[in-house]
Amino acid sequence: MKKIEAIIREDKLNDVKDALYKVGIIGMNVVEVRGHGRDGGIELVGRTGTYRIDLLPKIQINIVLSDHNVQRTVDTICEAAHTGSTGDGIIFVYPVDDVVRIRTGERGQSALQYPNDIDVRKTKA
Amino acid sequence: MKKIEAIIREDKLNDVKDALYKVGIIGMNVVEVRGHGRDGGIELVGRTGTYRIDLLPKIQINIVLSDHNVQRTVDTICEAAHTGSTGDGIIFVYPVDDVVRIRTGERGQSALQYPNDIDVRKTKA
Amino acid sequence: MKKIEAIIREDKLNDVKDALYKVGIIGMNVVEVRGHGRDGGIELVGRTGTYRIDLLPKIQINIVLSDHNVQRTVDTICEAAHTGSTGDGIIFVYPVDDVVRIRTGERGQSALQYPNDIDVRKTKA
Amino acid sequence: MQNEINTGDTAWILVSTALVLLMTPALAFFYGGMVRKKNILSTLNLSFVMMALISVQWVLFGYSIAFGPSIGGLLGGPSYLGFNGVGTAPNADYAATIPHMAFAAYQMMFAVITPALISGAFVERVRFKAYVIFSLLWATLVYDPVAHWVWGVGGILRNMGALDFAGGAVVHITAGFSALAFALAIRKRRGYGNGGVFEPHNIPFTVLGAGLLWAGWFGFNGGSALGANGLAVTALVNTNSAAAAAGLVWMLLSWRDNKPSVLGIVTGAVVGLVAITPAAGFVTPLSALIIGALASPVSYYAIKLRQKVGLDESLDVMACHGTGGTFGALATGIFATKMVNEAGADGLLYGNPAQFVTQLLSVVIVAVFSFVVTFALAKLLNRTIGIAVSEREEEVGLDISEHGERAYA
Amino acid sequence: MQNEINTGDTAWILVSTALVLLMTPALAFFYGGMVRKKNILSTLNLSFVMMALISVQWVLFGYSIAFGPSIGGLLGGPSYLGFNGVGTAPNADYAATIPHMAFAAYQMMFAVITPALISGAFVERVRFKAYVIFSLLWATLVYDPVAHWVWGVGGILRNMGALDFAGGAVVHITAGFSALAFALAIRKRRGYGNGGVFEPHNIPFTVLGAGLLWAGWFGFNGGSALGANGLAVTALVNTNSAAAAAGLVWMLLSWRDNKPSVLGIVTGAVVGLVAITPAAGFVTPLSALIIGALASPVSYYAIKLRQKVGLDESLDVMACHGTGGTFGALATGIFATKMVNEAGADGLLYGNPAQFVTQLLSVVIVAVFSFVVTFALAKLLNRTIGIAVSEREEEVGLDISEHGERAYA
Amino acid sequence: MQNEINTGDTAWILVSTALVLLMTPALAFFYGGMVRKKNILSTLNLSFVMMALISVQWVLFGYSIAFGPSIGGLLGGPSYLGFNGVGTAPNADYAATIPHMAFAAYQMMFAVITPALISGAFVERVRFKAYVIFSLLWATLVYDPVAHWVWGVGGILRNMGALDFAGGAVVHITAGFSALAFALAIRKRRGYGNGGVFEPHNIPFTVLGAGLLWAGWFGFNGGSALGANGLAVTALVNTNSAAAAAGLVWMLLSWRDNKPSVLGIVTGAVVGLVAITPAAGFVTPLSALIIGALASPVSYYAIKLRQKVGLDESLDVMACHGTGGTFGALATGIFATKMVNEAGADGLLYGNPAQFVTQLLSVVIVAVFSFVVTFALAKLLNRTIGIAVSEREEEVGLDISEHGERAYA
Ligand SMILES: Nc1ncnc2c1ncn2[C@@H]1O[C@H](COP(=O)(O)OP(=O)(O)O)[C@@H](O)[C@H]1O
Ligand SMILES: Nc1ncnc2c1ncn2[C@@H]1O[C@H](COP(=O)(O)OP(=O)(O)O)[C@@H](O)[C@H]1O
Ligand SMILES: Nc1ncnc2c1ncn2[C@@H]1O[C@H](COP(=O)(O)OP(=O)(O)O)[C@@H](O)[C@H]1O
Repeated sequence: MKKIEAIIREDKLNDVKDALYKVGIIGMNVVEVRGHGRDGGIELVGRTGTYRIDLLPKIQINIVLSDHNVQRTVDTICEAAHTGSTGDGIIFVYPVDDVVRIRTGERGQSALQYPNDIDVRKTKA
Repeated sequence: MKKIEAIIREDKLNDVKDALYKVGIIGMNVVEVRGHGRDGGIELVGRTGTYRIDLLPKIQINIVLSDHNVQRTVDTICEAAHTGSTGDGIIFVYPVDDVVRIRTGERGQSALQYPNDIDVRKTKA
Repeated sequence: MKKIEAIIREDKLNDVKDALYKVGIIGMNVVEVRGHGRDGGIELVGRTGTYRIDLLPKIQINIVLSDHNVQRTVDTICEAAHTGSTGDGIIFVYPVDDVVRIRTGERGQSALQYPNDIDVRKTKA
Repeated sequence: MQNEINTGDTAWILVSTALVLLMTPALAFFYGGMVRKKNILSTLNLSFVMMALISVQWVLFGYSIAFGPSIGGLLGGPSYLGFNGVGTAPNADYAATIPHMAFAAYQMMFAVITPALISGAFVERVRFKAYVIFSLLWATLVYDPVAHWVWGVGGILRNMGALDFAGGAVVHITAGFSALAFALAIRKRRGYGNGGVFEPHNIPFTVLGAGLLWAGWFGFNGGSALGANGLAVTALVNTNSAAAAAGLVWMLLSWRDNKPSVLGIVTGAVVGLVAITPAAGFVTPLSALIIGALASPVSYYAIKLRQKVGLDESLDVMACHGTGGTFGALATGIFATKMVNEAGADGLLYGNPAQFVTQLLSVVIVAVFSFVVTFALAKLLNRTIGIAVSEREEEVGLDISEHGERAYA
Repeated sequence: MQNEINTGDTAWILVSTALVLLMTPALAFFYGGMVRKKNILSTLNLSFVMMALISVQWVLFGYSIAFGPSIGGLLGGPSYLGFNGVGTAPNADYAATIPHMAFAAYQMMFAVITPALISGAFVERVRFKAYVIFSLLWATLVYDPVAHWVWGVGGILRNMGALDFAGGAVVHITAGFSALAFALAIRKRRGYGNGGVFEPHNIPFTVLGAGLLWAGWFGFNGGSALGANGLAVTALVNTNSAAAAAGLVWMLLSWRDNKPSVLGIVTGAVVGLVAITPAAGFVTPLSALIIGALASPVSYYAIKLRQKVGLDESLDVMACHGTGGTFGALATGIFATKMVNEAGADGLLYGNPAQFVTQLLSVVIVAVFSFVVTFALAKLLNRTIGIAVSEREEEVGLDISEHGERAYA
Repeated sequence: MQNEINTGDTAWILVSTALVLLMTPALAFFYGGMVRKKNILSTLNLSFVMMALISVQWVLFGYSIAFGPSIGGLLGGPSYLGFNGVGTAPNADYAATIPHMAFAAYQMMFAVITPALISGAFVERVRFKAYVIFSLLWATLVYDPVAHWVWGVGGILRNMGALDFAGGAVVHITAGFSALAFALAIRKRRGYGNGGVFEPHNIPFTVLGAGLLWAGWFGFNGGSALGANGLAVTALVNTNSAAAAAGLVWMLLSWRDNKPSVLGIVTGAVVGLVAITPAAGFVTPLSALIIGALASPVSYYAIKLRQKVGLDESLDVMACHGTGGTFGALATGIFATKMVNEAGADGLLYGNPAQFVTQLLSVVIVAVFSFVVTFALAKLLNRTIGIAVSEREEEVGLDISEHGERAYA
């Protein structure tokens, strides 16, 4: 199992979420972060003149999923989150040792399955 | 060493925190996230009628700990955070390579110990 | 590649950020968390008397970087974030499997490079 | 001599002027709480900037268009340009016991808030520059003339006998129908009616706005008596009663459909305030309770209809002010009684159905005029400079894209 | 003829009505800042909805119970049901220079805010439906009768000679002791006194509320002179002086114990405003400074005591309003002087200890009555529909569980 | 008899007192929105606590210093200590138609807000204890004497013929130059001019504050007519006009440099209000528009200059109040005309250049005096108890380090 951490633009959240639902990625959580990368920050207007903010608001989406879903998910995010200008964000993939679903006590792979998600569909097929 | 990431209901934070203190888990940090899983979101009332929010507020608790504490900690969280209805949350376990305590410069295992925590008690015993 | 997660005091963010820029660490993101460790919380004043808050606001800085930058980065953070009193925070290091830059599609190491960062400078040298 | 200044009347009009002024920032927060975080400054400003823009317009020429000596009942003449001739002696045509300039100042605050009301129709996507030009033109071409028709000595609707105590037509019907027209001319917000979630970002701000609006409305309606007299008191009590009844009924409506919504209660109160505006000085407190109680379902279902139709008239200015104002103007034709105000008229219930017809006619005239002019203005501006920001700018939020600012750090 | 309307007096009472109205949303924010984020809308609404509910009750029958022609000094008769007979001519019994309806409207705002004050006792867990029913009954069974006793012509406490300038007993003692009674009848918040942390979620809101309350109180106390006269001015100055002194002293108390708390300073100011309420028109400014300065420690230690006892009277309505109002009522019996107000009486310090006894007696009567009726009502409602939400609903927060809304997005 | 109380005048002054009082919490939010989250309570309190501290000072001795019978034109004598002799009969020297105590109360609110204005100079680092002592001394040594010079019968600047309708010199010039002096005496905020980012944490609060300030200013300037008369109306209209024009011009300035800033628009409005303060009762509405329009660039470039110089006068009290007040005082010498106010004088434009010189002289005297005394006080306090918190305390934020509180949870 892997964890995907995608740092995207704030206003791309809905697009990415919808795109993920479409390919069957349902479980996720979202955090508001402020980030800095090649993007140099923004100028804001004050009473007179401007000042620079170098940590910009971003959205971080965390998704834990099976290894074989990683590629498709990364591609989906990349596509939905892409604008082509600086500040589009970055995706990280980490190893995961274990998963436990609190309500059911399910562990590992099966804890990650949802009625309509990729894995379940595959199993049915 | 492992990292536990538990996504729980907002209002279970106090219960989980207390339960963890009781079994000697003291170091942790907490983030407000918004998540989506099997839980389908909630309807909120507007001026007239309702609208649906599909990312619900959740609390994510992060704990880094020694391998042999993982099981007990996961169990403790599961128990304290359980209500049985959809939206109870999920726990992830990740590998950790290293830990450094900023104040003391301690590294690895020993950086994770607190006066009354499980490991210290064990060592004393 | 590794991920560094540094939990520091809120008011040390600027110092740490500046110190990191100086050694060429540019990509990062920052989350507001509330943590508990050896630090026992603070007393706040109410209408009369005080009450205790045991989860204190902290800043978590996330940085993904190449293996050979980990040591220097950890040292830099430790130095900039250190005050010597309880609550200074802690640094965790995790393994990372992959990185994808959304704008460019770059993967792995190269996705982590910035015009003036350590790796680039090294390459030039 | 009757034309001496009465200090008590003057004190009350000065205070009412301050109360009505305060309604514009109050509206800013009422609206601001309902938009998303990224557009809060933009939304606040759409109201706030009217205090600057229309105040200047009013002093320079707006007042003269509205209240200058009538030219054929359609427009005021240029006598009062630059507040020239608007002195501290009373103008007996309008208010015999207070300085003329007090009347002019009090009326100014109505001119200021009306275009601000319209802004609810197009928040979160309007181009600021277009809004500034639009509201200046709108004040001049719609508000000032309509004020003249309804309130100006010699004004056509006044001559017709239409009753409008404090601006049901002049303020709320013009604003509501203009909002509708503008919403039809401007594109929807991205994702509207298409999965987008437009969650209010700070409902406490809306509650704050509603609380201040309620208090300010005592000046809006009570001050329209133009003196500290029995009529002012009646208007104030009616105002409060209608707001209260409407708030309660909206609570019950939302409760029946779901849960008693706080946003609903405060919205209901505002709708009650709107509906009683034309009637406040003509009806009894019990009639005011009824008017308030009935205004809520009217607006409630108007919102539902608007949503069903899929029109992004974002903060329901038409449903709350247009419909509420229309309902109130008609209700005036039903509940008005000379027992409350001799200078008024009797309505349907008091044996005078003709008044109802007069009210209906005046409503239609004002509504159609406002709608048509606004629609034309909006279309024209859209062709020339564009009335909506780009989708990309909308995504980023108007605070940053239009004003270069971030509300919260 | 003496019964003509005076425009200056009328203007001031109209304004005071607006100022006191504004105190209810102000209170909403004063309280709302002190609860947790998940209960902010619920808390705001507990105040706001009173503007709707009690306004209607007052017009329909509340005013008549309170100020109708006395039936045995206990209740007002039904003469004024539906504001019938409440016209624009003065009612010389109460205020000879303003329209009767202005007096009725002004008094309405006191009736509105008083149950809102009580809501501080049970925020974050009260069932909204029970609160609506409770406050309607409470206004009818407690507030209206007590107002009659103290202020109604022929009222038993008025006849006794008890002084209550602007509602120390009618508003603050009833609210405070009712809050105590209700808090004893309702369960605590989860975790209260048991590790739970109830951190105020937005202290700036509380400061905003306090600022608006301070200004509104000028209408509350100043308006109680029922005219724009020397007495009104005295009341206003006393009000300001007591608030100032109490704010300063609370600051020093919290400083001595710890640090100068901002929440403490604003709380102190409100306590000073409460304490001066019964005395405002009877004492000198220097006495007002003393009353304010002493009120703070009284309430300060009352809160500490309440906390020690472990009673979850959540926002300390008893300690601030009950204790503050009681202290003020007694202080009136000490500091009152006919030099300030001939219609008043001399107090202990001016050679008339009997007044102190009268004050004490009236306080006891009002406190016991309020406590008993409220306790009975709360218990009754708890048996029937339940006055607290379930623990699960409390966990989720009342905004979502009771109103289906989220305050901030 | 001319010295009878006029109820209309009294009503207006009572209301104006409430409006000016409300300006202090309004200022708290205007400032509070511009600081960082960790200092919001501290900043709010720097204003709020003045309502407590200076109110007490004023009653005890401040009023007497300012308005007691003049001692050589420099100070008022002790006749009014403890509001002794400040009764409900008019004091014809100051206001012949309202109770003397109403005048004293109204003036009190000016004394309260002025030191609060200064606090913008040193927010986010001032030691609270030092601030309390400073403001008490400042009120006594700077505000009270200057008020006497300008407004006291026999005061030296009044005798000189200097015009200051509502406090351009007494309030804004003293505050502005004192802010400058204090900023020179206190250390900068950590990181100021050195990479630190001082982003306003809640601009909506600033907009709220500005809205309330605008309304309150109607009492500030309109009330300074000391009656509900034509002069009050003129002052109110001028106030509104200047604010509007200044807001618009600031918008255009920021637009030209960048984008139309919301923070800029509201700042501009406040600057317009400041600039019209000394002139409000002496000029025509068209002159008021011009004064407002010119005040904006003056303050706008004053801020730019201040930033360039690198002085951490954090919220630009000098640029907004000092410069704005000075500009307004001089503009009074240019635009004043007896046609508006016979008790006034003609200015430069109306053929009387001498008035301009008088204004200039009075500005210089007040500015220099305020600057020197404040600088000395600040330096003295810095030597003894220290006027800034430690860098570590500043890092943590003043809410926690000075008050032990956290604003938001
Ligand atoms: N090395 C890194 N570690 C952690 N987060 C990073 C790193 N590099 C970039 N980010 C995050 O990704 C966001 C976008 O990065 P940026 O370099 O601006 O993207 P782009 O490639 O589009 O210019 C940053 O704001 C930051 O939150
Ligand atoms: N695959 C996942 N990756 C990341 N977070 C997840 C994932 N699945 C669930 N979550 C988080 O866990 C929360 C609870 O999940 P949910 O499916 O609603 O629980 P339940 O099993 O009780 O229905 C979600 O709101 C989300 O924050
Ligand atoms: N085991 C842990 N897992 C996760 N976070 C931790 C852990 N221990 C400490 N932290 C985080 O680090 C912060 C500082 O830890 P603390 O023990 O107070 O530092 P110090 O060593 O300076 O006393 C805590 O507030 C918490 O956010």
